[in-house]
Amino acid sequence: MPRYSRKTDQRPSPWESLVAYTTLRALVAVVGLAFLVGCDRATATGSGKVAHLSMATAGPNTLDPVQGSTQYDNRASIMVYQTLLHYEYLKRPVTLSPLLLTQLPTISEDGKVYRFELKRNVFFHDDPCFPDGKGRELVAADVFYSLKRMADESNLPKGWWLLKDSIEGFDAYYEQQNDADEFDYDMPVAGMKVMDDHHFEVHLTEPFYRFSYVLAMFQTAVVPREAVEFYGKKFARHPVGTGPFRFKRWDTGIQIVYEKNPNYWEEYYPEDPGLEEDGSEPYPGYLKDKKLGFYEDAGKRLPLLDRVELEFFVQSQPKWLKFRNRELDYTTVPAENFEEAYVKRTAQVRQAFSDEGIRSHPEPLLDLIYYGFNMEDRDFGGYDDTHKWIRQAISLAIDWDERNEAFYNDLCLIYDGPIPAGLDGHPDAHALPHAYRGADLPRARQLLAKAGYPGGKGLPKLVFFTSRGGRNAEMAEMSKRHLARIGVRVDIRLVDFATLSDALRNRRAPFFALAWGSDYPDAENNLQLFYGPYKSPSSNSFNYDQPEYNAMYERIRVMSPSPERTRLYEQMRDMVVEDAPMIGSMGRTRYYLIHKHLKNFKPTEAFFNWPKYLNVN
Amino acid sequence: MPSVAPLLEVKDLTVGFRTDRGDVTAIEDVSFQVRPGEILGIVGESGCGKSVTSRSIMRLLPEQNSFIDHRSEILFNGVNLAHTDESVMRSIRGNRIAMIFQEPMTALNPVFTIGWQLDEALKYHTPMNKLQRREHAIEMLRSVDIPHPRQRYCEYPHQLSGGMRQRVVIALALCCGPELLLADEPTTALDVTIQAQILSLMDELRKKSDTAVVLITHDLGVIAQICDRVVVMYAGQIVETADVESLFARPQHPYTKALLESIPLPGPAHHQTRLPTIDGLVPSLFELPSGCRFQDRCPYQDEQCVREPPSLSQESNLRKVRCFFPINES
Amino acid sequence: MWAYIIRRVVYNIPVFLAIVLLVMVLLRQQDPVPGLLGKNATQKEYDSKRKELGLDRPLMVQYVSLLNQIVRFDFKQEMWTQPGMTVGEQLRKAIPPSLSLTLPALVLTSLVSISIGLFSAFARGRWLDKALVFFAVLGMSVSFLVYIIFGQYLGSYQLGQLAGRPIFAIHGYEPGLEHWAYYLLLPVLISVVVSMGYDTRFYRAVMVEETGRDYITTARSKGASTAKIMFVHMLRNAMIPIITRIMITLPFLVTGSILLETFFGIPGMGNVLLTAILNSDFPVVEVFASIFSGMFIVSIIATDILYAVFDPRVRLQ
Amino acid sequence: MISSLRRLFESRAARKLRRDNGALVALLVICVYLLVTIAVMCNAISLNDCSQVIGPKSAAGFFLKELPERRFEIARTSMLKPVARALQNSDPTAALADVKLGRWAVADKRLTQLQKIVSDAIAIQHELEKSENLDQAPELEPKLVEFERKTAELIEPLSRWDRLAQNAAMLLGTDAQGRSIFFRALYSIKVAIQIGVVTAVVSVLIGAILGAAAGFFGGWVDHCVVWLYTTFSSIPSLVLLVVIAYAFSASDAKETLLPVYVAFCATFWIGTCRVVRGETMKLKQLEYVQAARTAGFGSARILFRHVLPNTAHLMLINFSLLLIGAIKSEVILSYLGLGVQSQPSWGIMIRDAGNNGDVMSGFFWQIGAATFFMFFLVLAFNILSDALQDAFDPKHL
Amino acid sequence: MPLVEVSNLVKHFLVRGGVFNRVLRQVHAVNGVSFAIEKGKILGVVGESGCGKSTLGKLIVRLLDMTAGKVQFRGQDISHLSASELMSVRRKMQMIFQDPHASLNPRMTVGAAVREVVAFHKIVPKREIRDEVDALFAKVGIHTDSQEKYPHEFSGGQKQRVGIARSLAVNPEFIIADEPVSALDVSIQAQVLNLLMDLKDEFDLTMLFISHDLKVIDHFCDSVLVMYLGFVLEELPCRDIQADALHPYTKALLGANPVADPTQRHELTVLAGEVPSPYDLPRGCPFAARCELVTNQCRQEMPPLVEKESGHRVACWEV
Repeated sequence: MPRYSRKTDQRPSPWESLVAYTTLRALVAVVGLAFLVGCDRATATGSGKVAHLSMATAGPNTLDPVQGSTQYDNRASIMVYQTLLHYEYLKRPVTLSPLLLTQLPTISEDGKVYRFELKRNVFFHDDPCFPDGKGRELVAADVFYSLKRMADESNLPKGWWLLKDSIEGFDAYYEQQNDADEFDYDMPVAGMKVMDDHHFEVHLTEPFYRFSYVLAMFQTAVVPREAVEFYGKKFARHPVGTGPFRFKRWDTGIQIVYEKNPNYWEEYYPEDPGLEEDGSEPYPGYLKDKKLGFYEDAGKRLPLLDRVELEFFVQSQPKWLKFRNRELDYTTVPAENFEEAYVKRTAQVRQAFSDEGIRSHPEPLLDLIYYGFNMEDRDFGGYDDTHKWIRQAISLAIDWDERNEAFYNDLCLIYDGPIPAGLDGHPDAHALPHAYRGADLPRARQLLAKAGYPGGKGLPKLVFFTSRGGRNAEMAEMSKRHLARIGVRVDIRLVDFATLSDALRNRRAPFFALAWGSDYPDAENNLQLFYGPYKSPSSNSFNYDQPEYNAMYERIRVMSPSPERTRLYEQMRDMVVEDAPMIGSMGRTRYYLIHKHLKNFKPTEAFFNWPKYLNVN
Repeated sequence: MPSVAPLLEVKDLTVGFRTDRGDVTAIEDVSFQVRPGEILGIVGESGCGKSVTSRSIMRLLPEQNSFIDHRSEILFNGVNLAHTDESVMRSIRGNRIAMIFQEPMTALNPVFTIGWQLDEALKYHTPMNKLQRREHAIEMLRSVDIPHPRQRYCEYPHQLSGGMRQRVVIALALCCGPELLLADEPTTALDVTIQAQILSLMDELRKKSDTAVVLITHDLGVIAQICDRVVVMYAGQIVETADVESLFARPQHPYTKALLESIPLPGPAHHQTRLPTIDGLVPSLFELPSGCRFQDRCPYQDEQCVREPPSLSQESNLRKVRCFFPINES
Repeated sequence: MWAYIIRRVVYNIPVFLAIVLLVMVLLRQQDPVPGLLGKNATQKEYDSKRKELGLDRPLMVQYVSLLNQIVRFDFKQEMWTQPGMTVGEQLRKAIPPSLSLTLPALVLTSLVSISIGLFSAFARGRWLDKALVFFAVLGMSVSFLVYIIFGQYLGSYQLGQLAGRPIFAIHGYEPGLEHWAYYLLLPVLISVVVSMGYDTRFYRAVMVEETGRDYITTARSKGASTAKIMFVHMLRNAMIPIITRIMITLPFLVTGSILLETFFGIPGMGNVLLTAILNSDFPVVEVFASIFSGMFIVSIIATDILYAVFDPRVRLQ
Repeated sequence: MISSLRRLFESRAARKLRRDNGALVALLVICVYLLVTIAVMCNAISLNDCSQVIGPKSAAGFFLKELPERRFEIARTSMLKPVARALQNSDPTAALADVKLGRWAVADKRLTQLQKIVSDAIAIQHELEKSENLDQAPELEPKLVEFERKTAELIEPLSRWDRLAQNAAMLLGTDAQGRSIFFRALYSIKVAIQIGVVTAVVSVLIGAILGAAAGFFGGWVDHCVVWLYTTFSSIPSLVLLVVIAYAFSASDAKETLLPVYVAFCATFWIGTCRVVRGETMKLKQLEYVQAARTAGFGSARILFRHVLPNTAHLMLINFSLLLIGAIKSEVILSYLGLGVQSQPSWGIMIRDAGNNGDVMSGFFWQIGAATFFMFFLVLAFNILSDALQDAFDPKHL
Repeated sequence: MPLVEVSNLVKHFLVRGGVFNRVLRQVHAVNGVSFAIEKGKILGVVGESGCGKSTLGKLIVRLLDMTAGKVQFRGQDISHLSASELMSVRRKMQMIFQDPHASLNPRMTVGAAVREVVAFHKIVPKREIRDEVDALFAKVGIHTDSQEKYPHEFSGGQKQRVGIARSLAVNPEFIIADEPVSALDVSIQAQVLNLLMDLKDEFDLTMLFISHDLKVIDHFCDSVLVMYLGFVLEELPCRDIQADALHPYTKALLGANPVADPTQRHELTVLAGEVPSPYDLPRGCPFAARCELVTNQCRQEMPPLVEKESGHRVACWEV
């Protein structure tokens, strides 16, 4: 066998080179490219005035006003739609003013007939649902059409309760049409009268004062019938309204983008009212507003922005980080980040933040955070003394101050009864003399002993329903600890919101944690929570049913603000405090941090159509 | 034997392993020579260190847990392979020294064709171009009696039978024309009929190309069939070395003798008779006795055997035995 | 081969049916309607909603109708929590972000961990190997969550502060290649870091298995260099388990990384799915589960086919 | 089984394991964790200890010095305010008895004395409160110290034992509610080990029995088992976990760990089943199984005496891998709110830390404690399972 | 009456595939094997790997189910006995396996392994089990003290002894030894062969001895069955195989076997070609393709197994 001359150099095989070199090259390329692109991105932003707003949710459920119920639905749809009335932007306390109307509705003497005049030259957005794609003018029929949609069950309306029992013939219409094969919108309703395209009347069954507030609620926003019929079910994701912004796109789970409506009717930024003749402020906080430059854009045509990006956040950390990176124009301060931005004790924004030009704005909410009992529960419900004492004892054991401190940086307002600060009937004093505000353990123990359960012995476990999410679990644990101090044992049921609703609806939850945000700035909205006929599955989750209370509620419902009404409010409040179907209460103050470049932002959660007033540099 | 210069000279090869029970010496002071064209048989029972010997020559033992004693020498054409560079080893492996393994079923890479695997070896060691390599590889396949070599060239190992695969392994070993072939139990896994094929093939190749062969086996029949000289190993040591005729005719070490006797012999005379056996067990490498390693099993065991280890006698260059009392019968 | 594929598909039909049923039964342990209706719903509304969603029908009827939809690829069912949006639209929207997160992550993880695994296996027993294995184990011992929380804090926030401008997005997503790195590179890197430990160990084990094979000794005795043995002989053989692992992971690309997506606000499948489960949006979960299991079955069959491609010993029958 | 374990202990694998220093350290660490678990089970740290407020909120660990603003806050809110409030109660004596902070209690003084201290302290407090930010007012330091001293007078000095216990509880700081991070992290060990052990044992047993049956009997049994595990593995495990946990959230069992167990076992048995099935198919071919069959043994006997014990090493390795899996998955599930309820666990601690923005505000104690406690346990098991794999690998020297 | 009589034993393994898992093809492992073993005799079976010799052994003890044919044990047809009926037969038929390492349960001490069998079959009363097992261990030459050791603590030869002890524990009459010494070193092989020889006499055993090594068969057995591709090609008594063998394949096997004596070196017989695939058997003699004496008839027709003289049967047209 021949031998061959030996070879020393070794060339790599194709396979080898393929693996060894491509791997490396690909890796370098991927990472390199990524960094390159990543660095370029920061400069690539669109032109025009853009506001970056945020919401702490994965997104609204719907943009159809009648289907909406949450604050998020409200905020997202009110960009596009408009209501007949709205609240004056800068004025406090909030005051109703006409939006789509030329003036506030004129109300007849008996308070039952409302007359309206619509603004002219208000056009719907240009949209393919209209002939030629040009938005048509808003007419009176649209208003009634929109109200009737709230009665149509096939729309899954969330706000029927707002109109129930109030407009003449509307309840009968509701029954009749929902039982019929098809919902007939053309069928007239006795209480809804169209005079001409711009004039109409509503006849109420009783002089409900809250009716005006309802007309400022987003559920009653005016929608064009063409769009509803054109888009069908898709209408919930294709809003067409009269608002200052048009819906551009919805990236599910990320953001909704709105752009300026070029055909927006002539609406102007509020004029500077100037000081009163006596040198006093026209409204509290006027001088501050002035100082913050809120009147610099006075008289300018709205909206001031070209685009609004409403971004969604489920986790609070990214939202906060984005604000810090100036990728969001403002943020509400998560309780957990409060100390980072504020000196906790004084609630003053820290130097580093104010140096950046970040402005802080505390905004008290019409907020009611409470624990509730099911008054029909065998062990903890009932109106007899024993059960009342048990509830009062439990109420006395709960230490709201500690909760406030641990979870809310001591920034909440603790008050007695269901009426939040800023509304008639809110107790002025630190505590009502007869309140059962915790923590007063000696008294709690006494009451418990009086009820026959000294030291909690023999008392069944209190099953406590609270929804998962946020820091509810921790709060529940804290309350459990509080109650353990007087010997009341607690069984925490940490459930998702659906299960909680279900438990409340079926009156299965003996004890629960809930919160109520006022739909409109009137304590009537809070007091209806205890009205007997509204028992579960309606809003009265307590199933509180006291004839005396019910009678008073029926009275205040049709009263306009007056000292007499306030007195009644107070009586009702005190009844609730004494019977203790509810343990409470706490009202939050929302802290806003606002970047310097965001102009005209006066945070509020009473209404949400303020993005049209915003401006950026 | 003509006194040609040895091709391979192993001197005092001592190899150890690091194990979880501590270091252990697998082979100790193994010395032998191989001349060109010669077949040296290394015989012994399992665990005696014969495979370690061949793998040390090729330096194929895992470096992390084995070590070659620094005094050991493996002189191949004068180069000491025991402590040479890995790069030098690479140019020698497969080129001047080639190896055949026991398991033809697993020794070939299953995902490459026969041709690719032959080609690879040629590519490393010869300056031939692609076409030449292919032709040469096919020629090699033919020379190991593989039918339809052109077709086989493109096939994968699993498409071949065991005997055929072993022939491919041999072709792989021989394709660069090595001077020394290490065959580590090349026929153990094969049936007798295939063993016969492989043995005659090796014999033929040796005659044709004057390649020296170190044949490792436990089968004395195979040794008797083709070897020139024999090294008998026991428990990591060489106990006897001799040319094949004299070893079989006059074994001097008691172990060699017993080993030879324990093979069943053909013919009616031996039918169903009791076989002579070696009692006891091979000592564990971890618990080697202090004296002669065979002492426990040896019928001739003496005090001296227990006391001191016997060294390999130097009766002649061709005949060595590690025993105080070598058997001397004719 | 076609016979083989068809047989495998036929065999997997019961698997598919079981998955759909399993998901259905599990989901129906909870009544989603109260959650969907909100606080002031009446019993009447409740009943009509149940009826509308078809939840009043017997389970088997619901099952058959669901299967019917799946078989007909009819994903025009409306989502329960997002009126006006069909399940199909939701899925179509969610797939691209998921893929653009998980595909690069998979590629990068595989490349990095295969290389490390290869080197580690080859340096087996030496300090380099020990260090690599130790780091892999170390990395695996920290919770995914901690990686995400700190990854986001350090990677997008602190790094952005340091650089004076955002390098990685904290949250959110925009389609398009030019935005990819900004939004997705950080999650991808976190995902690589998290899964690298597992993969490296797996690939190392595969490679170690291969280093012990006889053909490696043969290759060495042929005079092949270490690099040759690693990259040519071993890698090619190790391709089989590597491919299996990668193929099996492929369908999971669509699920994406649920936690990463929710944390970084990437509207991918994982995000959608998790939200759907938590909000009792049954159609989304059911359709998703069936699509996913279908893909899983396909990928298993595809793995077998690739097997045959990479391993000449394997013949499909 | 006992002999099988003994065999395991005396095996080559165990010998290899005993020589593996890393594995030994890992075992030691695991033993420490187990001891803690036992201690917790013996009520050394009760659920009560974990839910009790033991100190000021969000206190830093290792007794690190806080900033003045925080010190002021602590002095004011943790004792002064509650005492002041109690003194205003209609029954001040009873109310004062309720004022407790961990082991601290109100000093045994006359009401008037206390009243005096309180009003003195409040006077200093008012002076201090004039400063906008105490952190930037070093000149007020002496006042602050005085304030702290004054408020400390309200407190009964602790006995030596109580001080020790208090210090231990405060070792890693407190969470936003003032609960001991150290105790919670320790208690979480029990929860983690409990979840880990229960799910790993159950999953390994289910997996091994099904796998062995499938591998051994083949045919329809095999088809069914393979079908079952293909089904379960075709759903991404996290999704399955979430769906199962979701399904349970409607039931009354959610208070217990049962939902977690079920969710984990449903996904975890698959891996064991797969490897045991493969191994059984291999073992079935082995001659000793055939020998058992020629000896006339029944299938059950062969399966349980001859086949299953020989997969013990696989079960052991799987056990330790599943344990890790369970501990890590628990964290994720708890983070999503679907895992452990009503007792502390590392997942809950990380969730709380995340929700509290601890990371953002640079308060790493809670997340750090959970991470580190978990890290060492998981690391130990990781190293151990690595060592086990090596030890049982016949090819490994 | 022969103790064991096998007639026309056939085993086909089925290879399934396709959409409906049809039988795609069959592996013809054993094709019509017939033989009989008289009590007290040792029948060897020799052949190359894959010739079906191990399958044959497993078919006889019913470890595998036969496709066709009959196995009679003491005149009783055991081919279709149910599992419970098989029990009593199993006691009388035992098997010794090739791989001493794999044939013992690594998780059981060797003593336990043997005791388990004794206890299971209730060979002796419970009290006497230990003595019985001690005696067995003594017989196979394993120190009684070693009973509590695990298999890995023994060498291959010892393990094989334990295996033998376990088979003997049920007092069998018939033993199938499937390559019992192939995995052992030469010196150990001799020990085990001697042991088997002793035990055979002591227990009056009948044996089927399977091996690929003609040397061992020749030495140990009374007669031998030469198998090729599942067929028996020749059965001959083991007095002097070298001289007696008639079939060309048997001769080839003998010729390929190197002799352990360098003075008797001969040119080894090298068979050309390969064993045909067991998937599709050739029509004629299975050895035809490699046979030097092949004729057309060989290729067309399988030669019958013809008795040439008492106990010597050959299947070849040319003999």
